[in-house]
Amino acid sequence: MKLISATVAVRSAREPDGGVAQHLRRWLQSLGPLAVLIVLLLVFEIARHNFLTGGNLAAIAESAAVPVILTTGLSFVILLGAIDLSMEGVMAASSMTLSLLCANDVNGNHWGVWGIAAAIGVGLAFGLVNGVLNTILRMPSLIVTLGTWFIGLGIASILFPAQVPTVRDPWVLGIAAYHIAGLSLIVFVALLLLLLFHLLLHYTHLGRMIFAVGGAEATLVMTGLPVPLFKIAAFVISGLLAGIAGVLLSARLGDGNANIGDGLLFPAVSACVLGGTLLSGGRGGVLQSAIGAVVLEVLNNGLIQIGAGPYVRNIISGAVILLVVAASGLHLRRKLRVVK
Amino acid sequence: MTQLLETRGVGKTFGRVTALEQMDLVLSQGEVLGLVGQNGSGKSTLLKIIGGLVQPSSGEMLLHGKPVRLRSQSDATMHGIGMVHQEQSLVPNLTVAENIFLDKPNAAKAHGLYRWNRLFDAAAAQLRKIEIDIDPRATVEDLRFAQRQQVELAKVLAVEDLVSHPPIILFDEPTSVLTPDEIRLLFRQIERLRQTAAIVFVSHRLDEILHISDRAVVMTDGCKVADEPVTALDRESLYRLMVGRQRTIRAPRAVETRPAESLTPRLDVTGLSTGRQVRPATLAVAPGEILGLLGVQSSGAEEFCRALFGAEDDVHGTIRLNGKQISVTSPAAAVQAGIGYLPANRHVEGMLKGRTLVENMALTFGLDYGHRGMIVNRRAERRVASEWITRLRVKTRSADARIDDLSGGNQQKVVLGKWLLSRRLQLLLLDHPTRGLDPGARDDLFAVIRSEAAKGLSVIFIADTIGEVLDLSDRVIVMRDGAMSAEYNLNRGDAPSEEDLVRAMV
Amino acid sequence: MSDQSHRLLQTVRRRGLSLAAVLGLALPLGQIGMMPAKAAPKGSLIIGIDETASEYWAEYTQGAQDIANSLNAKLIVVTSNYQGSQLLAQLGAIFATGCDQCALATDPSSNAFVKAVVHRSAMAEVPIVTIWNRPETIHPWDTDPKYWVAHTSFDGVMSGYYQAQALCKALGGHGQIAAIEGVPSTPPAYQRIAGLKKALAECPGVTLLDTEVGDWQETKAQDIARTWIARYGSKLNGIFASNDAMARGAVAALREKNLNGKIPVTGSDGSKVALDMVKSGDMLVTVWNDPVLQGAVSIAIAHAAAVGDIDPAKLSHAQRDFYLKQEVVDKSNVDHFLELKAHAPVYTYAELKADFWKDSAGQIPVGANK
Amino acid sequence: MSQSQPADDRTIQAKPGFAERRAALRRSVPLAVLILLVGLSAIIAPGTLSPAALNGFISDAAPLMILVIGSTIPILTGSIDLSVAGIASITGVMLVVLAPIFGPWTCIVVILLAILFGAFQGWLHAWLQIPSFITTLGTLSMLSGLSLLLSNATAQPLPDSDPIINLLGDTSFDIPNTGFAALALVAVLAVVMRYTRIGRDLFALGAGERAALMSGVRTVRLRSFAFAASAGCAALAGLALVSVTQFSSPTLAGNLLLLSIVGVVLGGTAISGGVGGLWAGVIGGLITAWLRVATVLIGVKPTGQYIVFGIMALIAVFLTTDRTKIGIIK
Repeated sequence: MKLISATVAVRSAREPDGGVAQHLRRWLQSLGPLAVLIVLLLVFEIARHNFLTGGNLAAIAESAAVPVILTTGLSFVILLGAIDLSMEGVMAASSMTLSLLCANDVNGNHWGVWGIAAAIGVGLAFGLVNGVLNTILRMPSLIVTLGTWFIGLGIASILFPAQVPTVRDPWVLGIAAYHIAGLSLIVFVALLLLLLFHLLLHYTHLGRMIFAVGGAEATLVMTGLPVPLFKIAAFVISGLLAGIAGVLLSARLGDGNANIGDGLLFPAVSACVLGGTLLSGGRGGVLQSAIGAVVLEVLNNGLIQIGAGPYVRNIISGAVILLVVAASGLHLRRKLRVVK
Repeated sequence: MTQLLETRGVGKTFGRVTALEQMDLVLSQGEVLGLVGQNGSGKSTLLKIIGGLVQPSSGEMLLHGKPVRLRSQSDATMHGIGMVHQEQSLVPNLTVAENIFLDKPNAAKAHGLYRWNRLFDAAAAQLRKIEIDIDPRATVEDLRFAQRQQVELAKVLAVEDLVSHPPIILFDEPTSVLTPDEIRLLFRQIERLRQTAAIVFVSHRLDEILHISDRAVVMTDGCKVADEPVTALDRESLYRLMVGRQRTIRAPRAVETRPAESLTPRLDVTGLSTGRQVRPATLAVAPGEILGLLGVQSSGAEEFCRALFGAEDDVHGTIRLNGKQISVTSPAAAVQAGIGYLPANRHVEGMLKGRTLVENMALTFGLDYGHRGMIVNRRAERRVASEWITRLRVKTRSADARIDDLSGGNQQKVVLGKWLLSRRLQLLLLDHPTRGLDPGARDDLFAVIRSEAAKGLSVIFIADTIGEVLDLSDRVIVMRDGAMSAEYNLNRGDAPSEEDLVRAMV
Repeated sequence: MSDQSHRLLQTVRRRGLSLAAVLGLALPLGQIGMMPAKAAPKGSLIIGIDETASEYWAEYTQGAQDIANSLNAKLIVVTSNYQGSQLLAQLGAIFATGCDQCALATDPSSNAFVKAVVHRSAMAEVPIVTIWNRPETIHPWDTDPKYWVAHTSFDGVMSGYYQAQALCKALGGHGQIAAIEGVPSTPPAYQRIAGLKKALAECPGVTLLDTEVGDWQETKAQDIARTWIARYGSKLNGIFASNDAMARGAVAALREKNLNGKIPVTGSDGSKVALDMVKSGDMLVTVWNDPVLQGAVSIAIAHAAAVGDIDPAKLSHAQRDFYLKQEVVDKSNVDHFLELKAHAPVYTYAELKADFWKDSAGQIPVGANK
Repeated sequence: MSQSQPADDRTIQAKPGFAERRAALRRSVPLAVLILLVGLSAIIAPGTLSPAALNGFISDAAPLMILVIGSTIPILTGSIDLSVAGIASITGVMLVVLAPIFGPWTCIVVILLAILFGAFQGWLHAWLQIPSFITTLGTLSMLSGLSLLLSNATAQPLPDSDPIINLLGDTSFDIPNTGFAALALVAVLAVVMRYTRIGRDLFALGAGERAALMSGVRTVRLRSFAFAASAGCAALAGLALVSVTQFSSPTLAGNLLLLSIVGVVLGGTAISGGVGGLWAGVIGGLITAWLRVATVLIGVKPTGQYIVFGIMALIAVFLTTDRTKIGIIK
């Protein structure tokens, strides 16, 4: 004993108390966005009494379906601490591919299901390129995906025939046309994907490692784990889901459209952050992000319902995003906290 | 004793630099090998090579007489080689269980699918093995530092079950961040492992080496200069072997040079409490006085210093500097008032990575050498920085080298220089300044601090070891649970024994 | 990171570079191959369009191409992607190489850029004909009159008026409709809404429930329509969409509730899909604006000024600022227009030259672009 | 955490100036890329370098360049400002709205307003500790809504008497004044960055925020400055834009946001912060402006322009990004 020098150790700036209290706090934090959602619903219901009608909720579900899919994919990349801006381009490309390969009114193709597969494959390929450029060539994801965004739009405009290709394929149209309990198949596809990728994130090695990369990438590299693979996988998932979203949207429109993804990216990013999937990575998950997406849809729908003009709508939704994010992060404020 | 591991002429070069030359080392079951050397003596490189983090550029490694190539840490793990890192190597946002099996296969993770309950059970077993009570479901970042350290240990010791033959455990300065109790636990584990495993133990604390290891290997400049049983060694001989020069004995202090009471204290703190430390602290520091703070991790010594520097949230109490009350709402405010702080975690809070020495040193007070303190004068800054680089004996190619390229000791010197080149620094807070420094570098540091104090700079100093406190301070205050539990004025000759201090601490 | 894997990364990266380079060069070269890069040759025809992936602009380009072929001149197409600054920059790049007897017909992409585009063209001494966008305050005869030969557009007010009238008739004089507007800063958008209001004034039984901005976009229109259906239910009797794309979106939303064909939808432009939907009954009417004609006429007039076949100074205001004719398409006459779609007439400079204003619907009235 | 090997003392004496020389080489890459680009397009389409052509190019490139220079400053601190294009657009609108009130001083007032807004936004981000990405995303949406409201979504002619706009729209020595404005801006900012505390602290913040904080850097104040500067530049860019169009529009700057981000990175400024600078901003702005017209110069057919631009940008970024100082690429 005498030989052991007394030491004083410095510890991480704020010592968590550990144990139950911590778990509880974490749990409550995860409920934050849900609370926001409920509040919004109530507010709009009070403002307009027929807001919480089945019809309107169904409408919200329909318009939330695709954003949920997009945020699910995006979440995987954001969990890395990276970002994927390419989705609008990817959707444009996959929409064009789909409408030109499935039975349509501009060319003789009728690949049917294979057309769908091909369109989704396009998304997958984009994800792969993003991942490789980011991890192997070590280019920042922000700029890589910005580039592939343009490339996606470019592919769409090269593929575009003289006229808007109308999809005739019953399979494709069926996705949007077939209804169960007043909801189109698209909604159920979204739910299925959400569940699927939630499980992937929490019950597979890959999912947990993607989660871990956002927490301590250097440690994983040092341990000798194939970190680049995990990262590429995350980008591939993001691309894949963007591809699927492109397919679903064209199915819903019944034609191929190069602007199909316009204005979906930034809401998706906001949704992730709203839901608690922080841009710094390693926090949150697909369910949280999905809630964020639903919040935005409810907000949008509600503002249309109460007759707010489009310009006012921009202002309000921007303000709400800021408020919610600020409020949910308030308890984390520290003098030495670094937020970029 | 069966021989487990042998390195034959293992060497390592980074670019044109030789970090390790022709290292022959034999490691046998049931022995603890103490490995010592100054920063940059190549011992950490050696450790990394054995741990699979670095591949040797020459020579070969034999495991049970069979040559092996370790491609990564997990590869080493699979061969039964585990390494306890100086900085924790845990993933903060994963559960304890996942961290324990991060680098190891486990039935509960087969085919990339997690069977959580089985994983938790397996982890619980590992934790039980080393008598730790932590919920394997807990997320690591929710744990206290001490708990995390234990998880780290459990993670490494889990290699035991991975291989049939005895494992090899490497400890890279594990004690530098531990409290006495934690060190005791660690040593108990090492004693337990001794029966079955081979252990390499690296530390700058010579008495720890002498205490725990059977054999000591001393390295300098990438070569082995001594390999002897500890029975043949003592602190002084070890020190000489490491540093290569006699230990500079502290100049005998002129007793009662500056009776602190006689003039207004440089710093006068009353009832200072932070969000975490409820019990308010009160103390005064005289100009030119070096005050040593001692205390175990929860004592609140760091919180006290960080609060003085405005780095703690919701701080209460009054702080007077030279009799005038100041409010340090932020580090910037503290700096304005003339308070400096040498952080314990220099990598995160001390140095600007990727920047040159000058840029690092001129960051805070460079403008004092500019025109009217408004316009930057790079030439002047450079001159002053270079002066300090020589004064602090920073080993560097030039003042424009990137700070990352320096060894820990020299980095620390540069960070200190950032504060010392100020003309208006009143009070300097040193938070574990010697962490990760070899004795040589530490003595350089102490020498400069003493001379600055002699010029009137007041210093508050949180020590790594009791030895350092007695070595440097004019006055020692022991803290326990955020309050002063004892005070000794070394100038008045009442030098406490280590027992007194430890008793006051715990 | 261990130095080995570091070195590995290095090599991989070096490979990656060459890979990226190959990829990067291969594709552009492929693109260039399709169109030899030269300084614009004498008498080139330049058109500025908003996007390539659009039926409307494809047909507009076709019309211009016809004229180019008939003159066997080179057609240079510039795409603004709805960004005036981009259009300016690219025109600048083309004029940079000097362009003798060139002619320009372009959509300035928004009112804000008309003056700049015209000026840039005038600086290069290239006659310009603008389409769609013109601020109320400036006209070809008062701004760079020597080079801004003419402005031509389709009468948005009439278009909206026709649609609304058709709705009114279809609803038997009373009911409630909702309108989806285009990008508000573009004249056609507010003109068509103005026409709607004008018609409703004459049809008091039909009231406007709601107006939303769909930015010309199919998807946005679909979301808006879906929300309306949920909100108004049976109260919604008809949907007025300011263009065919948004009409498509509206119909798609109706289809989700099997209401397509039951709730009449109107659009404008006369795109293929819209014509099909008029035929199938999903859409009530669309208004036929012939982009091929527009392309042919606009570039032809510009070229005429470039080669001196016409002298802008001698043209009347009605000739320099005019609407092209448009027609309402409903079930009765849809087949005729489908036929036109299938085999658009091939315009030649010679025949247009006979009378450039043959298909004019008259001068653009004052206040139309307010 | 840096991925470079933990070197030791002897490392230092061993490699004299090696790192420096490599760094210098790296810094010159963007310029090389620019020269290469211009050279190539000059070969393909001779006449691109004629004075008239260059003047046209300058007046087209100036707004983008100013925007890039502005966005560089927050990115140096590791933050990002997505609201620049929104500010540039609303500048024109404000100009029309406020002209009746402030007369000849409108431009100054508008720029000051922008700076105030930027400062507020920076403070919001730094003090409330909201990620800049989401902060500016929110303000971007609010700005676009506001400018549509104020302008009633229509393009309006500028007051033709405004002295500053006329000055910007004019040329001296046959060179567009917007070009000079950009240069002046660079000069002013360069002086600030080099000779005041601000510049040093900006880089410190980017290199290691915790360390900077613990060295007495006033991060909140600094962030406010960074965003104020970028907003001010955005406003100036907006003025440069309207000086050409002579009309204001709520969507004037449109997609310049994406181009400006591309520009910042092309100049060699690291998105992660701490690496780069104004000069990088200038080069990056020029490269981007050139890429925008290059597709036309080399005669890419319209449908291919998106792809070619995207790929060219990716290659340029690949060549110009300095990875040596960035540990982990996010």
